[in-house]
Formats: sequence, structure tokens, C-alpha cells
Amino acid sequence: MAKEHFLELNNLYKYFDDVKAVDNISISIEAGELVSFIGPSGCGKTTLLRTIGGFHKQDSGEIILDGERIDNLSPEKRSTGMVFQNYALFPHMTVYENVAYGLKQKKIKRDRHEHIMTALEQVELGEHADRKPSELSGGQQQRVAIARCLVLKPKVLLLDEPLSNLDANLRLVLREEIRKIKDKLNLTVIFVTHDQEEAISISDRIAVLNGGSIQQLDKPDVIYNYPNNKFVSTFVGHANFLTGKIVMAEGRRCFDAGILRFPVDDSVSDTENEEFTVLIRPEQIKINEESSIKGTLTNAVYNGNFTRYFIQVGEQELMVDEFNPRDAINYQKGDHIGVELPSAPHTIHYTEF
Amino acid sequence: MAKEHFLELNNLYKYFDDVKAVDNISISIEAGELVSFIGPSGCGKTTLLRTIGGFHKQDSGEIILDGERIDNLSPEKRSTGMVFQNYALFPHMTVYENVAYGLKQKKIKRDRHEHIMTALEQVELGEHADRKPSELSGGQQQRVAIARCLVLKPKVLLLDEPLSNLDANLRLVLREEIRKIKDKLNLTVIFVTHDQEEAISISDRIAVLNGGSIQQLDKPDVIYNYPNNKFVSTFVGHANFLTGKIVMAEGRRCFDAGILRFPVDDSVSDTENEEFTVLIRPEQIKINEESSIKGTLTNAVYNGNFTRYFIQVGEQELMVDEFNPRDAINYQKGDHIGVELPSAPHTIHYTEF
Amino acid sequence: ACSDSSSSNDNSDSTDKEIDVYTHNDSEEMQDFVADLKEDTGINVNVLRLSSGEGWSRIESEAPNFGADMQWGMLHSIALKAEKEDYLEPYESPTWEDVPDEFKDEEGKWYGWSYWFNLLAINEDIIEEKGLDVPQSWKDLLDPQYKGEIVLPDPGTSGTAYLFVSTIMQIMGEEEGWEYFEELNQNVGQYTKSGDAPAQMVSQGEYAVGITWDQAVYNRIDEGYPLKPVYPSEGVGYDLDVIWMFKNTENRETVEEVIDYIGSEKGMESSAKHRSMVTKPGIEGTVDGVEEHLIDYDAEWAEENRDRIMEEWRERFSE
Amino acid sequence: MESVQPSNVQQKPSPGTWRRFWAEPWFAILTIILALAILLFIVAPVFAVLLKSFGLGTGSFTFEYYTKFFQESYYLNALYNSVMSSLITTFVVVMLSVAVSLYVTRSNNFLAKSYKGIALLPLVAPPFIFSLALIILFGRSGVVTNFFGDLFGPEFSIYGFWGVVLAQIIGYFPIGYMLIESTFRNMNANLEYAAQDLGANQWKTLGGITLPLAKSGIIKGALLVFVMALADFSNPLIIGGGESFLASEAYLLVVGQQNLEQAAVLGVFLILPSLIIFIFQTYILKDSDIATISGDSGIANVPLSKPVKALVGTISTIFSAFVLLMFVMVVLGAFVKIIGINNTFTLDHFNNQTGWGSLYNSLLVSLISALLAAGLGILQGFLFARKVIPGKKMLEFLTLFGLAVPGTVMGIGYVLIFNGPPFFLTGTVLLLVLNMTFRKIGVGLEAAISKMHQIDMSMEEASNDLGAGPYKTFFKVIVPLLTPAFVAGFVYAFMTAMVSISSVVFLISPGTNLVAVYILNLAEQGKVGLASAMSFIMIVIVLMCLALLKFIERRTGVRI
Ligand SMILES: Nc1ncnc2c1ncn2[C@@H]1O[C@H](COP(=O)(O)OP(=O)(O)OP(=O)(O)O)[C@@H](O)[C@H]1O
Ligand SMILES: Nc1ncnc2c1ncn2[C@@H]1O[C@H](COP(=O)(O)OP(=O)(O)OP(=O)(O)O)[C@@H](O)[C@H]1O
Ligand SMILES: [Mg+2]
Ligand SMILES: [Mg+2]
Repeated sequence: MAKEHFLELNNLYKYFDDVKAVDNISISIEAGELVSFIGPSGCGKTTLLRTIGGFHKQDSGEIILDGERIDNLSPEKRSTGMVFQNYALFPHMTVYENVAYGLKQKKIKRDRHEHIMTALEQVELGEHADRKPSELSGGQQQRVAIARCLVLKPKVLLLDEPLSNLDANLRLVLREEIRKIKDKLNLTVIFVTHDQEEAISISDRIAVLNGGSIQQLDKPDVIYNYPNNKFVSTFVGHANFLTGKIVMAEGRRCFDAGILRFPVDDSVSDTENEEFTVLIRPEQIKINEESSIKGTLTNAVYNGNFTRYFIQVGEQELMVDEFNPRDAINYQKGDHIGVELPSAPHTIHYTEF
Repeated sequence: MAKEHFLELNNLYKYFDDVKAVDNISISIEAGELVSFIGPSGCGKTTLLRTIGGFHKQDSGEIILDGERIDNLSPEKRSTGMVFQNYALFPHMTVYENVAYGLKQKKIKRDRHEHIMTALEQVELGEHADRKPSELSGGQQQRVAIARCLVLKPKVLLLDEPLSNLDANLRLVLREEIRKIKDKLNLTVIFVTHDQEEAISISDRIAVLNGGSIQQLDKPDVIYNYPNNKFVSTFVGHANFLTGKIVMAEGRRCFDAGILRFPVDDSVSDTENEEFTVLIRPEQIKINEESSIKGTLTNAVYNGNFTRYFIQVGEQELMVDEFNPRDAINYQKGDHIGVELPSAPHTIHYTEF
Repeated sequence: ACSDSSSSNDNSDSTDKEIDVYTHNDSEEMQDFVADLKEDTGINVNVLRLSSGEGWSRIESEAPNFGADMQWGMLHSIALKAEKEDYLEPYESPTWEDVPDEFKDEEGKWYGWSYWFNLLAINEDIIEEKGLDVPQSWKDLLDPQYKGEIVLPDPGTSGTAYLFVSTIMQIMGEEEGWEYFEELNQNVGQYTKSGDAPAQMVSQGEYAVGITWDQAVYNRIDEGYPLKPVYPSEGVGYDLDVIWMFKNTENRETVEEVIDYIGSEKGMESSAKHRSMVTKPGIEGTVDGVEEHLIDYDAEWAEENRDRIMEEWRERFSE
Repeated sequence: MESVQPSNVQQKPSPGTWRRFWAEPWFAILTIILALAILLFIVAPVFAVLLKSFGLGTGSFTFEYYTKFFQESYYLNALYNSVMSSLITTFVVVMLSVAVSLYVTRSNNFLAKSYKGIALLPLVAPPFIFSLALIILFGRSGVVTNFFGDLFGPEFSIYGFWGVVLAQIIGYFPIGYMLIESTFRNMNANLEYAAQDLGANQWKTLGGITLPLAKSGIIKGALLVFVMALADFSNPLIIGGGESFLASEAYLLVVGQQNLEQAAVLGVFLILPSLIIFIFQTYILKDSDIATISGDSGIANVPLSKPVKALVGTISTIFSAFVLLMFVMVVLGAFVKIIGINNTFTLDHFNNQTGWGSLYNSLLVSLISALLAAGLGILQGFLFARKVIPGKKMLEFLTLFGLAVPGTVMGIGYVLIFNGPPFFLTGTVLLLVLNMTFRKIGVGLEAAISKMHQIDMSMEEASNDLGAGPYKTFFKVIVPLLTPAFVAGFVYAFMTAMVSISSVVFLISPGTNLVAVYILNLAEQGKVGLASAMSFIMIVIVLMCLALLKFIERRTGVRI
């Protein structure tokens, strides 16, 4: 691991009895970055976040923030700020008092009122300062929770599924809000979610976790397009898997999976005659009447903006997403339709499964 | 209202104090249909469903099921079966006993065991009959709840947000499951949800509710493509709204909204010089370098399978969704790009706002 | 177990016979009495122990529907009062014939089965430890050296205490008597509810001197407590302990049987195991030579003046 | 979410209320019977006391007894002693409860678990038994007193005000502790983590977040302790050393002098402080009652920091050791001839016919009344949580008020009402059962109401939907689901009934003596050995009952 990163987790382990909740995790995060942790339920997201925040003590490993080891400090001494899943606002205090709480603890007297009001303005809650949390909507509560952290100017903001209790529209709005605040204040943010869509749209980088360890840490498009392994590829996005091998046909290297055969370039595995799998995202396949590869439509699920077609091509069922042109020709179940596979670069391959 | 429908709600009203939870709702549902009620929180979905199930007494109006008025019967006397949002399985009974409960109440003794096992097989839970609900996963619990209803052979199955507690993958699976069971048994199903995507993909018809009344009741694609009003158009899918008027240009009728001007056919409002709004879904606009309409890219939100581009064209900001070809040219913020609007039939218009 | 000859009509069914009694007797001795009775007659007795003051209040409030069938152990003075109020049922018991008339009512409304008297309980260890003298008379108790070392029952609830109070009144006269109590009050460490408790406290070393009654001291000496009885030189008051049958009892026959039993040789011997003196001639109590210490106690005077004295007592000493 | 809605529906009685009330006639009839019973067995006795204090009932209206109360410094002193000792007891119990609860809920070691058990131990013993133990230990020639010589100074005496306070603290600690501990246990840990995250150390977190959030539990616990301490007359009698206390004076006035009027006045002054606190907690605090108690947060409670742990650990250890010491004294007292004087082993004290009889009575009465209290409370809780009932709020208030009425007042009230026509019940077991049942019915009610809030409405609706009518649903779905609440209510009612004295002492008779009263009687006579032995048996039996329940819990899987 390089030494000059803003936040570094080095070989972090955390066990609960025999559950490896965090299993040798090492990552480096830069200042101002928004990194999401995603993964299925129970994969250790919350545990990792709480370990960074100081609510769990790691079993081994170190956490370095801004050049300083923080893993032995108690939560109140780390410069991290946590926004809890259900916000954990103090129900017996007003919004103002909630935000003031941290300043009082840190004995920051000077300009206290200004600090608080600035934080509240930042989250556009200036006029609700006197309300109790119970008098606020879910979205407003979340913003109070953020303001309560922001006012202390934490070096790292830790968000544990902050949007999971909200309805779809509010989630979209708040996602944007979090990004904006982050950009405005150049905050370093760690964002835990189990929603891949949310992670993709909000993050600078995404860490996909499974079973306590990081499967892949990359930019969203890299995660989507170059998943490291099968787990990542199905957890993020939908996938068609084709298993076959490289053959030479008509003088070109082709990937051959029965009826489905298409030319590949050199980036695809060299080893001839060895089976491997390629991944094709549903939207990368096109329905094309002219294509020579024909299949039978087994199902079509209308989704508003797009339709997911299930097309049986030989042994293989392909998922194909197409945006719906309004009033377009509607294919019927049983129709024979042609599919156009993406050209070679649009495949990736694994040998591991 | 026609007389020969399977389930009819006629002029149904239900108030709570002064909240009109159900406000003059009339719909007819055919046997074997799956109709979703969608709408924002508090719009009356649950109330309507509960009124049908008999857990609320309507203030006026009538409910006719299979030719028989049922609105004065208590729940246990209606042939409806409700699957509750949290499933409401009896925690002190096994799966088997849960399913047997209704048969016992109805004093159905003959072949009781066979009925129960058939219902459990239908939802593929035959081997879990002896478990307690607490020993089942969310999805299995849901299936028990469905089996518990099915065994009584209800005429109408009422589902109140049955999937909202589950994680994304499980939702997809269970959605399919519900459709399958419905098709297999030719059930009439009313499905309440606040998730438009879910409604679109599962329903035969969708009723969009707001403020206690039905905004639109139609097939999913009709709802998506021909929303009746602005509420429906934004609640279901995302929308670009362009406001302008019809002008004659180059000898053709054109819709003119400043820089954005495109020819329309006769289906679009006749009244010249009167302002109105057209809706264009984001995926119906294409980025096309050759287009004469140019704009500036203000933001691009990567979503994995597609990217949402925000393009400023004159006064108007357009949302444009494009599937991501892998490793495609990535536009930069500030880039000038051309957009291609859909041709005339791909617009709709309102005069009401 | 019912081998005795006592006139019972249906021996085989003796478990059926059950009566409720009130008592002011000490719980332990009462238990023995009841056990002996059960062995000899098969009669079951439910006992509710109430200190004499409490008992009388209860009886008064319950009249005429008494909560018990008979009283087994009560102050003589209260028996006189109850007789006046007509709470008592007369019964001429054959076994009581040889008991002197002074110990029983002529109509058989009450029978005195033993007598008891005030006594000082002294804890010799404490006396020694604290360097006190052993008090020899009632007057000695006023000595400031006993400050906080005397424990005394409250006459409001305890018959023992009232016996003490009226004894002092009868020895000294009322006026001087009140002065005596005022002074004594200075030395009293604690007033207790029951007449037994001072003996207990003194034996446990809580206090050096307790004003109590005979058996409370002697029983504890038997049990091994470091107690010493002292008969104050002025003499001690004594009181008859009586039994009676309540009016309106539904178990008259059983109660009669019990009264007969208590007056019988066996019954008196059972009593004598716990009492210094019983009223049946020829049966010896636990202590000899008591008579010389007894004053000529006037139970009737005590009875007549009880309410008045108690009232004044409450006014003076209830803080 | 939906489960809370129904209670909103039924806020104000509208013309339809009665109609809906009668829609399920059996439930309606049950409700009416319950309401009448509450009026007769909770409200009427209290009113009887109030009327009696003005001389009404037998004589004419008079202020005489109030005048007397205010004239005699003696009574005023009793009022002062009672209120002061109760306040101090309550305060100390709350402090101790907080400390022990903190330690017990936030440590995972063996000590913490054992402290939890020890802390609850006093619940199974009659409260005054600690007076005896205190005297044995700290009396003028107590074990400890002798050992340390004049460490306490010559003036030291365990008798009197402070002795009473000390005995009450130990005796009533479990009541406060149970409530406060459960509040602490169910607290949302994230709130405390949030406070720490914002820079508060653990002291600050405790003061600023934890305690304020536990407020309602603490106040509820404090109220119960206060009422119990106020109604306590046994400790003043034994260790009060002649100091007067309201409850004991009222007791002596009733049993010693049959001066019911004066006793009623004392009763009124007993009930006033409880009433004030009760109303305060029901109405003033309800508004600010915050739904912070969410057991579903799934996060273990925040562990304690070193200094806090050291402090609460020390307090818990000292207190637990002290409680244990008390119990050791009781056990020793039961098995030696005369504790402290003749320490030879003996079993004589157990040979006590009357004692065993009264123990049997107590078991019988406690068992029946605990069953009734829990059963009726649960039934009432269900009806109140789910049904449209005119005047529901009032009925609920009155039922819970039963918990806040000092036992002494209830006892006097029962004497006044049931010692004559039309209900001549004095001296019957029935009266004892009724008294205990209705004094504890609030416990069942509270358990049921809180449980009902956890049971989603949809459970009953599902049952309806599947064809079961309201009564079937009640028996098939509600009753099984309420079983844990029933058992919890039953256990509490049973244990407190076994040791309760303050009200039944007025109601016992020769055939119906209860063991707690009997032991009190022994204690008054200074029969430490017998009293200890009976207490020991009683403790063993109550513990055995609890073990039996635990066993049943294991076997049936019903959580208790
Ligand atoms: N306090 C604890 N004691 C024991 N095991 C725990 C504890 N906290 C978490 N675990 C276990 O550690 C693993 C990781 O849990 P964690 O809460 O970090 O998962 P998560 O990724 O946040 O899941 P979710 O999406 O459901 O919140 C799980 O198997 C969980 O059961
Ligand atoms: N029992 C009730 N008493 C009073 N008002 C009620 C009651 N039930 C529902 N309402 C009100 O009626 C309206 C419709 O409620 P309903 O529960 O039907 O909404 P919904 O569409 O199901 O919302 P959600 O998506 O949040 O479940 C809301 O304004 C709600 O506040
Ligand atoms: Mg988590
Ligand atoms: Mg709803």
C-alpha cells in the first residue's frame, strides 16, 4: 500500500465469534472522494463502517487517517462523522440542539450559533431549527443527521444506508443532495448501501464486498464493465453468461458457444480449446432482423422505458434490453427474431468458473 | 358502468375525519386479471384495498363481486383473500397450521390435508410444512401467506405491497412467482405498490391513484406512453416537458419551443398559437452528432446499463437516456452535442397545465 | 390420634372439627397448645395472633359477627369489658369445677387458665459491658445511667404494657405515676408493639433492660439467652389469662369441647409447660415462689380506667 | 405502522361509538363487567376512605379528623417521615438501579449476570425481612456493630428513620430496577454511538442522551417505588424505633383503636403524593414520551468505558454483596438457634404448623389472584387496544391508578366497604383474592397494552380474512400471542402478592392468615429464628415457582 493516502485501511480484520465480518480488508481512499461499499446483506458493510467510526474495535489491522493512526482512539476522538441508518437523532432535542450537541461536547463556543445556522442552511433546514425530529419528514431528518455531522467538520463522513428507509423519489433527490454537499465542502465520504443502482450513480469508486472481503474496488463504469468475477458481475447489473471456447473459423479467432459464435480480438484469452465464460450485458445485445443469429422470443417484460426480451437461441436463453420506441412493433411470444451480439471488445472472460 | 364484470367498485367513498382516503372510485376488473394500484404515499391505496377486503366500511358506494354485493359482509364472509404487507403469519403456528387455519374456520374437513399440501406445493413449500414462520426467509414467508389465501380458493387475491420489505433480487424473483401462480390458477389479483417499475412489469392493468381518486386506469404501456395528465406522467417514468405552440414553418405544422422545433402530425392539437406542453421520455431522445439541434452537456449520471445526460438546449434542459455501449466515447461536461428529438408521433400534449 | 375420653360425638370424623380462635399468646407456646389439643381431641384450630389491644379493637369492630369462635388467651380486664358488652357466651364446664371461683366467671362466660405478671428482663452481658448496675426496683429504672437502654412495650397495643402502667398507678397513685412515666420516658430507648419484643431485644443485646412478662423471660433463659429475671422490689402486677366463647358461634359444641379440654388435667399440664402458674390446683407452673412478689392487683380498677389512662398516655407519649 | 392507527380512530366518542361497542356483544358485556369490577374494587374503596375521612358513612360531615391531624405534631411528623423516607428511598433506588442496570446491560461477564439475579432477589422476600437482617447486623449489639466497635460512633443506632430508609431501599430496589433495566436494555444503541461520534465521552453521553431517553422508564419505576415505600408500615414497625410513619400509624389506628376516621385521614395523605406523581406521569409526561425504545435496532448496547465501568461496577458489587449478606443472615437465622448468641445448628424453626398453614394460604391466594390479575389485565388490555369502548381513557386511568394507591389505603377502603352489607366479605379468602387481584390488575393491563402494540393489527385481520369471527380470532390468535405478556404479568403479580402485606393485613382472619403477615407478626414478637425460617421457606418456594416457569418456558418455547 502506498503511504500518502488520506484514509488507509490496512489488513483490517474483525470477527464476531466465528463470523469473519471483516476479513483482511485493505483500501486507500483519497481526500474528497466518495466511495461506496456495496454487497449483499450480512457481507460486513456496516461492521466495516463502524470499525472506521470506532464503534467496533478491529481484531487486527490498522486505520490511518491523514497520516495518523486512529484505530485505537475512541469514537469521540476520531475526526470521523457518522450518519446512522435511521439517523439516530436525539428525539428529546430540537433540530438546533441536535446540531449544537457536538459543538458543546467539543467546547466550541466561539460563533457556535453561526456554525449551527450555516450547517442548517447548507442542508436547507434553517427554518426548522426549533422542531423536534419527530416533526420532520424522513428526508428532513436525514439532512439534520448530516448537518449534525457537518458542523463538526469531520475529515470523513460515514453514511450507513442513509437512504434505505425512503421512498424512490426522495432517494433520488437526497442522492443528489449528498453529492452536492460533498462537492461543495470537498468531503471524503464513505457510503454504505445495498443498492447497486444507488452506488453506481453516486460514487467516485465502489467497493463490492462479499463475505467480509473486498471483491473489487473501482470506478462505477469499471465495476460494471470489467467485473472481476462472477459475483461482482451479477451483483452489479444483469448478465448473460455464455460458455464456450476459442476456435478458428473462416480464418478468424472466434468465440464459439454453439449457435452463438462471434469473432473476438486479441484481448480475449489465447488458450484455444479451453472452455471459458463471457459476459454480455442485456443492453449490449441488439435485436436486429438482419442478423444471422436467430432465436425464439420466450418472454418479454415491459418496463416502461425499456423491455426485457428473453430470447432462446439454441441452448442459451439471452436477456436483451431494448428501449421502447413509442408504439413500436411489439414482438409476440414465439416470434423468431434476430439478435446482434456486440463485437469482440464487448465481452469479458473469466477462467475461474 | 357495465354490469357483467367480475369485480366492480361503484362510486366508492371512504373518509377519515376530513381526509378523503377513497374519493369516488369506480372500476371494473375482469376475472383472471392482475390490476395494480400505484400512487404516492397516503394516496389511499391501502384504504381502497382494505375496503374491498372488508377491513374498512366504505362511507358510500358499492362493491360487487361475481354478481353479488359484498360491501356489507364482514371480512370472513367475503370471498377475498388478503396477503398483508408483513404477511401477518401466525407466529405460534407452523406453516402447515397457518395454511390449515382458514380451512378449520370454514369447517372444511374433507380432504383438508390434501388441500393444504396442494397449496403448499403450488408455492413450492411442501417440505417446509413443519417449520415456524420465524424459520423461513422473507420470500418463503410471503409464499406461505399466499398459500394460506390460496387454499381457501378466494375469488380475488388482494396483495398490499407484498414485496416492499424485500431486497431487490428477491423482489424480482417473487414478482415472477406471483405472476406464475396467478396465471396457473387464473386468479384475479389486486396488487398494491408504490413502485412504478414493479407495477409496470407485473400488471395487466395499472390504476394510478392520487389524493384518493383514480388518475388513470390502463395497460402499463398505455400508462407509460399516453399518461392522462402530468401527475401520471411523472409518477410513472421520467419526463421532459416542452412548452410551446404550433406554428407553420417551411410549410409544415411544427411544434415550436424556442430552439427546439420539430414537425408534428395531425394528431397533435390543432389550435394554433395556443401554448401547450409536450412530454418526451428521456429514452426517446437520441444523441446524434449530425442533428441540427445542439446543446451543452451539463451533467451525466452513469447508471451502469445507461447514462442519463442532462443537456441544456437554449432555455430547456433535456434529460436523455442512452444505453452505455461498453468503452464508448465518454462525453465531457461542457461538450456540445446534438440531440435528435423523436418524430411527431412520439409526443403527447396536454392543455390542462 | 383421638384416644382420649373427652365427650365427642363422632370420633371417626374428628378432622371435620375446626374452630377459629383469637389469641394474644406467644406464637410458639400457642403452637404447642394447639398441637396438644389436636393430639388429645382431634380438633383443628386456626389461630390468629393479635396483641391484646389489637385483638380488642378487632372484636369491638366485628361485633356481633365475630371473626373467631373463641378467645384463647386474653387479658382479664378485657374479658370484663367484653362481658359488659355482652359479647360472651356462658358455658358451665365440668372440668373447671375445681378451679377457684376468683379465677372464673360465675356464669361461665370466661375462665382464667393461668396468670402472668410483669418482670424485668436484664441482659447481664450488656450490663457488665456497659458498666451498669442491675436495677432492683421500678424506681431504679429512672436512673440516668439507663438512658437509652430500656425497652418497653407500648400500652396502646400491648397488655403487658398496660399491666405495667396500671401496676405503677396502683402502687404510686395516679399523679405520681404519670410523673414516673414522664421520667422513665427519658430513659426508654424504644417502645415496641408487643409485650414479648422487649425480652427478645434484651436477649439479643439490643438493650440492657426490658419491661416484659414472666414467660417471655423464662422461655428465653431456657433457650440459652443470657437473660436474668428481676422482680422489682415494689412488687409486680399480675393478670389472669382468660379464655371465652364468643356469642353467636356456629361451632358451639366444638368450642365447649375445647374449653373442657383446657380446664382438664391434660390441658392444664400442657399450659403449665409454658406458664409460671396455672389456675388449676395441684398443677405446678414453671416457676416457684412467685406469689411473694405479687401486689394486690386490682383488675377491675384497671379495666374501668383503661380508656382514660390510655388516652392520657397517647397525649403524653405519642410524641 | 398500521397497528397504531386504530387507537387514533377511537379518540372521541361519537354517536356511533355505542353502536360499534355493541357490535360484538360478548366483548361488550365483558367490558361492562370489568368496568363494574374496577369501580367496585378499585375506585369505591378509595372513595370510601375519602368519605370516611370526613366522618361520612356512619356519622355526619366533619373536619374534626383533619383538624386533629394538623394539630398533632405527632401526625405531621409521621407525614414528614413518610414522605421524606419515601423520597429518599426512591431517589437512592433510582440511582442504584441506574448504576446496576448500566453495569448489567452493558457487560457480558459472569458478574453482570449474577448481579442481575441478586438484584431481583429481594423481590421474593417480604420487605421487612431486611429490617430483621439489618438489626442482626447493625443493631446495638449487631454482628457488624460489635466487630467495628465504635466505628459508627456512640450515637449510631440502626433504629429510626435511617434504618427504615435503608430497609426500604433494599426491599423495594427490585421494583425500580426491573423497570429501569428493561428501559436501558431496549435503548437504541445508535443514539449513544451518535453522541460519541459527535465527541461526547461516556459521562456526557449518559447524562445528555441515555438518562433523558430513559426518563419515562425511570419515572415509572420511581413512582412504583415511591408508592410502595409510602405504603410500607412493616419496616417502620420493626426498625422504626418509635418514629411515626403514616402507614404504620394508620395501621395502628385501625387495628389498635378502630379509629377508622382518623386512619382515613392518614390514608388521604398517603394517597395524595402518589396521586400527584401518578397524574404527573400519566398526563404531563405522556406528551413528551418519545418512541426511542426500539428493540429491533439489533445492535448490542454500547459497552462502558473504563471509568464508568469502574464506578457502576463498584456500586453494583457493593450493593449486590450487601443484598447477599442480608440473605445470608436470613438463611443463617433460619438454621441456628439464636443468631449471634447461640449459633448452633437447628431445624426447630421449621417445625411451625401455623406457619405452614399460612404459607399454604398465601400460595393459594397469590396464585389465584395472580392468575386473575394477569388474565383480566390481559383481557382488558386487548379490549382497550382493539375495541371501541366509551370512556376507555377513564377506565384505563382508573385501572392503572390501582397500582398507585398505597396498599394501606386500599386495605382500609376494603375494610370500610366489605365489612357490612351488601358485601359482607370480611374474613373470607375471597376478599383477599379480590384485593390482591385488583391491586395488581394494572400490571397485567400494562403488559398487555405494550404487547398489543407490538402485535400488528394485520394478524387479526388475516384471521378475519381467513374466515374466523372476532371471538375465534381472540382465542386462536390473540390469546396465544399474548401468552408471554400473561406469563410476565402473572410472575410479577404472583411474586409481589406473596410478599405483600400493607393492604391484606387489614383483611386476614384466623383461618386465612397469610405468610407475609404471619412473619411480620413473628418479627414484631422478636422471633427472629421463626421469622427467618418462614422467610427462607417462602423465598425457596417463590424461587421454585420461578424455576418451574422457566422450565415450562424451555419446554414450550413460550418466551417469558
Ligand atoms: N454484534 C454482532 N455480534 C455478532 N455478529 C455480528 C454482530 N454484528 C454483525 N454480525 C455479523 O457479522 C456479519 C456482518 O454484519 P454487518 O452488519 O456488517 O452486515 P451488513 O453488510 O451491514 O448487512 P446489512 O446489509 O444486512 O446491513 C453478519 O454475518 C452478522 O451476522
Ligand atoms: N385509520 C385511519 N385513520 C385516519 N386516517 C387514516 C387512516 N388510515 C388511513 N388514513 C389516511 O387516509 C389516507 C390514505 O391512507 P392509505 O393508508 O390508504 O394510504 P396509502 O396509499 O396506502 O399510503 P402508503 O403508500 O404510505 O401505504 C392518508 O392520508 C392517511 O393518513
Ligand atoms: Mg448494515
Ligand atoms: Mg399503504
